[in-house]
Amino acid sequence: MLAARDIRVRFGGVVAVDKVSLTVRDQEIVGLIGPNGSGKSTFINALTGLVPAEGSVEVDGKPVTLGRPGAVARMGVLRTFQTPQVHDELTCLENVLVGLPEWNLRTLGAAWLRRPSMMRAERGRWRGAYEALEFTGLADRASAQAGELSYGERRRLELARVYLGKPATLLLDEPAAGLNQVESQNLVRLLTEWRDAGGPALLLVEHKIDFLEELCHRMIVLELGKQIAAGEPAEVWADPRVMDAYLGSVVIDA
Amino acid sequence: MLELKDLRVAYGHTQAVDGIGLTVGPGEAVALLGANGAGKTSTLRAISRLLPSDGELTFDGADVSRLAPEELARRGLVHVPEGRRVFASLTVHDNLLVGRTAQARRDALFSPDDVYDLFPALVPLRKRHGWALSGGEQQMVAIGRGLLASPRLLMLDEPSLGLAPIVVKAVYQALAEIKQRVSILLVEQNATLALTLCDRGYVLLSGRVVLSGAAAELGDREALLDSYLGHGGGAAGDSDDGTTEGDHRTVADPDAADATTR
Amino acid sequence: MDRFVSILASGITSGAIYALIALGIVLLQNATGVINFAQGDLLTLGAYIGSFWVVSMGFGQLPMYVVVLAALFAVGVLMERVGYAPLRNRSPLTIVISTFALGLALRAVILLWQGSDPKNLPSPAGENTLNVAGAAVPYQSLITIVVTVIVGGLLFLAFQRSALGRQVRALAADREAALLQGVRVKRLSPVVFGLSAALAGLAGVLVAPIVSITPTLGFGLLLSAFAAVILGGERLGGVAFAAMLVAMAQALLGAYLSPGFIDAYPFLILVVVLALRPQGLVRMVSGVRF
Amino acid sequence: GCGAPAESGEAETGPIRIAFMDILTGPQALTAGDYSLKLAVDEINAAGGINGRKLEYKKFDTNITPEAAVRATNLAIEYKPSIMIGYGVSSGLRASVNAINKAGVPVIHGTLAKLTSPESLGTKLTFRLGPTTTQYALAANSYFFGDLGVKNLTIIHTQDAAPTEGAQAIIADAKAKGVTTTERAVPPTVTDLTEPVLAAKGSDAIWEWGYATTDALIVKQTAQNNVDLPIMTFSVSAAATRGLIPKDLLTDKVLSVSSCAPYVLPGERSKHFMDLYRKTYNEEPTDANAPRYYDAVYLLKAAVEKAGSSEPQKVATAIEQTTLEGACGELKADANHNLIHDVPIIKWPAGKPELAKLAEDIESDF
Amino acid sequence: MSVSRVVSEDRVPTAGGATAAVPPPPAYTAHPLRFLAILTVAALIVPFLAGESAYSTDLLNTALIHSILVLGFYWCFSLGGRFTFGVFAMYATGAYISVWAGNHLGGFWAGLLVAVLATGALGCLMQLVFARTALIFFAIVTMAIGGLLIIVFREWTSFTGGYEGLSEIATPSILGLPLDTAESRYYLILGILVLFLLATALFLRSPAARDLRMAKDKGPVAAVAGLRPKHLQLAAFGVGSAMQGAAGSLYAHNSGYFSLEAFNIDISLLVLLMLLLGGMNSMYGPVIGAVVLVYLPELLRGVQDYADFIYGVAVLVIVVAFPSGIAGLRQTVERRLRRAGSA
Ligand SMILES: Nc1ncnc2c1ncn2[C@@H]1O[C@H](COP(=O)(O)OP(=O)(O)OP(=O)(O)O)[C@@H](O)[C@H]1O
Ligand SMILES: Nc1ncnc2c1ncn2[C@@H]1O[C@H](COP(=O)(O)OP(=O)(O)OP(=O)(O)O)[C@@H](O)[C@H]1O
Ligand SMILES: CC(C)C[C@H](N)C(=O)O
Ligand SMILES: [Mg+2]
Ligand SMILES: [Mg+2]
Repeated sequence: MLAARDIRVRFGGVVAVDKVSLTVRDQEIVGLIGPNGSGKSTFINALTGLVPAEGSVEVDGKPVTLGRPGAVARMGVLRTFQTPQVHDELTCLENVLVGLPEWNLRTLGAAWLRRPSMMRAERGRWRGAYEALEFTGLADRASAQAGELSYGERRRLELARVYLGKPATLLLDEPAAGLNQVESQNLVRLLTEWRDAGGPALLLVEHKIDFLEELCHRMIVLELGKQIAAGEPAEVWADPRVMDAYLGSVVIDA
Repeated sequence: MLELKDLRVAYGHTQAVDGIGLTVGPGEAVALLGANGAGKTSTLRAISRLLPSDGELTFDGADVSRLAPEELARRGLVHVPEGRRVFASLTVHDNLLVGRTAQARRDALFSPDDVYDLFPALVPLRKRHGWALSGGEQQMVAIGRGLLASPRLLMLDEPSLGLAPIVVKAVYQALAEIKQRVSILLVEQNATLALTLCDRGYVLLSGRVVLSGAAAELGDREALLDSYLGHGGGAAGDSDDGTTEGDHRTVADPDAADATTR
Repeated sequence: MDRFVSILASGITSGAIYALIALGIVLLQNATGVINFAQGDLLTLGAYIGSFWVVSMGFGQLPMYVVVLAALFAVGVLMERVGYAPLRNRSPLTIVISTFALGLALRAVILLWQGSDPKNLPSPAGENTLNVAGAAVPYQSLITIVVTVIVGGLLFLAFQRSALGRQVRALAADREAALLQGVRVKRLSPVVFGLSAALAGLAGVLVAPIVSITPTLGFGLLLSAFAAVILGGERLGGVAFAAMLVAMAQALLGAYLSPGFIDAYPFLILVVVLALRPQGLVRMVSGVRF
Repeated sequence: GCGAPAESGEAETGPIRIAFMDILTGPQALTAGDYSLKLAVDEINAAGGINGRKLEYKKFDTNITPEAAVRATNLAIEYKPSIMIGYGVSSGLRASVNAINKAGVPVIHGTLAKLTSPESLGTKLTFRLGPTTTQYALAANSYFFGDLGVKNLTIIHTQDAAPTEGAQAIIADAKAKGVTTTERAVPPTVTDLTEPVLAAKGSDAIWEWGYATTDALIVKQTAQNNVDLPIMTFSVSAAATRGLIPKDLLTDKVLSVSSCAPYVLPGERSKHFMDLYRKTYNEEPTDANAPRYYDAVYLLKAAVEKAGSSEPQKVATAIEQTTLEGACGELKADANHNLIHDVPIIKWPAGKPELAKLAEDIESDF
Repeated sequence: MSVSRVVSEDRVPTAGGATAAVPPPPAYTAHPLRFLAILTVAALIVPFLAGESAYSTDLLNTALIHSILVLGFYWCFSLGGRFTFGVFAMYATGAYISVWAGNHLGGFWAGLLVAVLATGALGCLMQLVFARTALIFFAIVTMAIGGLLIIVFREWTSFTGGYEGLSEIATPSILGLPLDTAESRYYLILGILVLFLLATALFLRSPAARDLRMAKDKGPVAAVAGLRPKHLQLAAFGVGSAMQGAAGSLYAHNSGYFSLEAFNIDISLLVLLMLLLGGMNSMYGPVIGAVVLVYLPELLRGVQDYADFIYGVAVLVIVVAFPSGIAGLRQTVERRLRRAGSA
């Protein structure tokens, strides 16, 4: 369970996130939405320590130090980025392997002094990473350099990386951006199946309404850094403030 | 206005674009659709001369396949690239003004104020640096910058990416408006949305056009989906895109495919 | 009192020189994202050309400035063609290394051309001094300070306020995106290299009458200029100010602490500032957001 | 490795080889040394060589690092020279001494520090053609304290080896003579001497020991700050001939102490050298090394003639017993293998060098 | 896990460890150890071919010492992603500390060990203090630290001997056997170089190397994935600095005398040049670069006036045309040919 209370992020005079509180329980899928620039990504950055922030965060009841990248990661909270972040010169397999949270036998000392056990552990990891690639449908690109992937493929590579990390909570920043309808649908299915198989609780930042609708149990809406609405998807969509600020008075009709 | 014949782009041994032919007429809006990795971005980049390519490339009746990207832009073929590519060290306003460089000697179609009207969210951000912007804000700047170039043909690579629905709507309304004066070549994942704007469309699969035609025809969901999956257009079914293969049936479920259309 | 004024004056003069070098570095840095390690050697070249023109050829002082500026502009353009244009798509570090190599080659060329014997360049104002509060301030110092202020101001206007400046900055931020906006990189980037080199040349002919010209003259001044670049946060105004700060600190510490460590003070300033503020004194533009 | 002494036989009939060791590249490179060595070699060869054998020489770049000097020395030894002439940097010579000893080749060098005395080096093979730091200090001081009556002296020197050692010698001597001193050490790359110049305001004279560049700087900055004192420099001659000091700033208050100043010395050989150099190269010899290496070749000639052999060891012994009237004055090895004992002090009235004093019989403690 | 695969079943590696379908990461497909063995054997024979003169032995030893120095730089820069101009100062620090410890703590080996530990610690300290300093700023600050260290060494003459230098330096020995000839020291230096290369090869074939690449190029991303990028970079910089210190130590004990003049920023330039020329993406790049650039000036002695110019131009050409140096020549040429073929 991830519980964030009164998170506040300031950049000079700009208050990008203003006392936002939010809880993601195990197995739960929570949507975080809001107009552009309302502070969604900044909120995730604050949780994961990439920007300095005030407030408190607890993972499974244990407090987390803010402002330290990786602090929550070691407590089982992983994330993806709104612009996919992969290492262009590593192969896809290697990119995934980097996401493994297991520390044992991955140090300089192990490389020099404990070769046999290290190699044994490595082989096991390759398998795991390959499975993660299969999970997101990139297995046949396993030995391709990540720099060769298209935008959407990079997204899936990132997803494979966090998949291997077996997070307890996963923060996804616009996971469906750059995917077409079919691919979004696949992602929906992928995420539900994963969750049902004991996968992570999810915090979803997304602008694709149907995508959210299918997945989310609850939603929280930000505007200008402040929470303006929260609740079941149906309630939230019906909220006039959400209509005004986010959806526009008329929903896009194709 | 723009005409490609047998365009080919290769990255080493991979043929990302494998003989595409395509036209965009004056005042026409054309959609370029396809799954991840189909070659859409590669096609646009090849047109802009950012990638070396084979094939014929004519703009305004002139062969432009040897032109430098910046000269092509100055002739009015303006490309709003994938990934926004906002100038990080420039303010929002300066970003927009740089857009004017490509206007060259053409009459201005847009002023910065027009852009601020289109994206009111940018108004308070005028002085903010590009690197501080949120994803969607960057997208607005990128589109605005492209408009300020007074394009004659505007190429947009996934303009709705990361934009809130209300902004997507605004963008598409604006595009519909300028369509009369500016030709548009649009890459968009949201096919339904794209086809409301566009007159015609092409669907790519593994670097080839597998389906093309008027928007209304393409709007036929079944054909579109089939072509996405590599079953419709007669192209080899071995898409290097693994996501789709085992899932044909689920996806073809009409309800599930009822994407953003609420 | 007059001791203090004298030291102040020498500090301001060094500050002006550092500022000119630093401005050249920042100009290029803003345009290419790269710090030019050859800037010091360009300065040296400017000084040698000036000396050659005035001392060896016996031509006039005023045309000398024109000749040096023009020559250095040309060298800058050449540098762009050989050391930058072919590398535009590569990592900034690769380009930094190439500027280093260019500097090395430049120093070698200077050695081949002028040998290792020190050279001189007389001041157009001779050795005359102006009495300021009891201290004698050489006219050459005054010239240096005035020229720096004017050039710095012009540069600021051209760079921060004009379309050209905007295009240059866009080019540095994202070359490909700039191309797509019609920025003519093939014309613009040589011009910026030329301007930056010309600034170095100007610094060279201004500092040369104060000291002697040796093949390592500019390289020796480079670190102080770097200190200014880092402290000033890569903005024109900030950098000019920081250059003054570094020079004054150097002069005052040298005068009141120990002249034996005059060469250590810029190092110390750099190390201390970066240890406390890794981004420099003025926060510079950071490229990454997630 | 056995770079062994030249085997006799062939070695006694072929050309006599000189290895010329100097900084030949980089910003510290020196050129006039090579020029004047060549003058002597050509002159001797034109006159029939030494005992009918031609002289031959080859240049080896010692650069400034000890490492490079060792490498140059190793290579030079493979050339099988009868003598090595050169070495500009004390530590370079010091680093090479093992190789030199092993090969048994005598060396005539121009370094001035204690580090390169035969005792410190642990060799009998090296000869110093030029004053030591002590000799420079004592000679100049004798002019300051004796001729000018200086009671209060400011010493400005660069922080590297020889200038620091020299400054210490100056201060020690001043103390012994009851002269008060102020000392300022500055980096060799210094570009501003305002503070040291102002610090000198109360004294009777300035002793500046550095390089041509610092010499020029001190002369210019004293003038700018209206500090009108006699200034003794280490190599103003170089700064002056290169035009680093504006002509009107050169007066009889600008002084220099030199290892070898044929342009002011009265001797026959000095005049001959200057004429020959000017005629051949159409310029002034700009560094003090120049005449020294000219003399060094003639010293070799005298030694080979005395020993009747070009075998290195015999040459070394012969140099110890040779006296030569050279362009630099009289050369004669003392117990410390120092060859020079008279040090010229030069002044520059109206920009022309003039002998202010020839400090005679200055002995060094090493 | 019961999640149904998106990819058809036959591509899934079957249970029971049949990993055939899993491609190993590229690091594990190379054979660096075999190559290293060949190289070592070759190096053992070289002195016999080179002939026995003080000159050629000195060159061989210098080439090896520089290889170690450049290998240290490779660890800091190529592996750790931290560009340092302070190599010359680390080299000096290693030399001075090693001489001191050798004289006071028991001979050459004590000197080497203390030098390695001390420079390693110094490197870690630098990397710690300036961890958040951007790439090029870090380069500049290391230049400044190097300058400061040299000034300290200049002033602290009781420790360093300043410009007069140090000549009381312990002679290396192995099992009580003094290595008092340059020829015998060749094998000592070679041994240490091979040891370091082995350590590098083992590291490169380990998950730590992969993590480090991510850490240096995408630090924040690595961090939020749970890695500790700063730790890894610290380790790499420490190891690199220690190797530079070892090179300094070997230089000191091999030369028997040295002074402050031996250390200036030109060494950092030379080291950079060596790495670029050799190839900065291969652990053999440092060795190749060092060997070539120790011998090249000797070949160029005839045209030495042009040497610096040739260097400058050479670097430019390498940077422009052969970004992966001599070690990467094959890949570069292959890529060129491919591009030519497809264009
Ligand atoms: N470093 C910064 N300095 C100043 N303002 C910043 C900084 N980082 C973010 N901001 C501002 O904070 C606001 C919130 O940004 P954030 O990226 O969190 O938005 P978002 O909700 O993720 O939007 P989007 O949906 O467009 O991605 C934006 O207006 C942005 O411009
Ligand atoms: N630099 C590259 N090197 C090698 N292959 C590449 C490179 N860039 C793209 N590709 C490959 O070329 C194909 C087409 O890529 P492209 O970016 O054009 O796809 P796209 O249609 O824009 O996909 P998306 O919707 O995900 O953005 C993909 O299979 C991709 O993996
Ligand atoms: C090589 C230098 C130390 C020589 C010095 N300039 C002299 O007059 O002797
Ligand atoms: Mg966002
Ligand atoms: Mg794309």
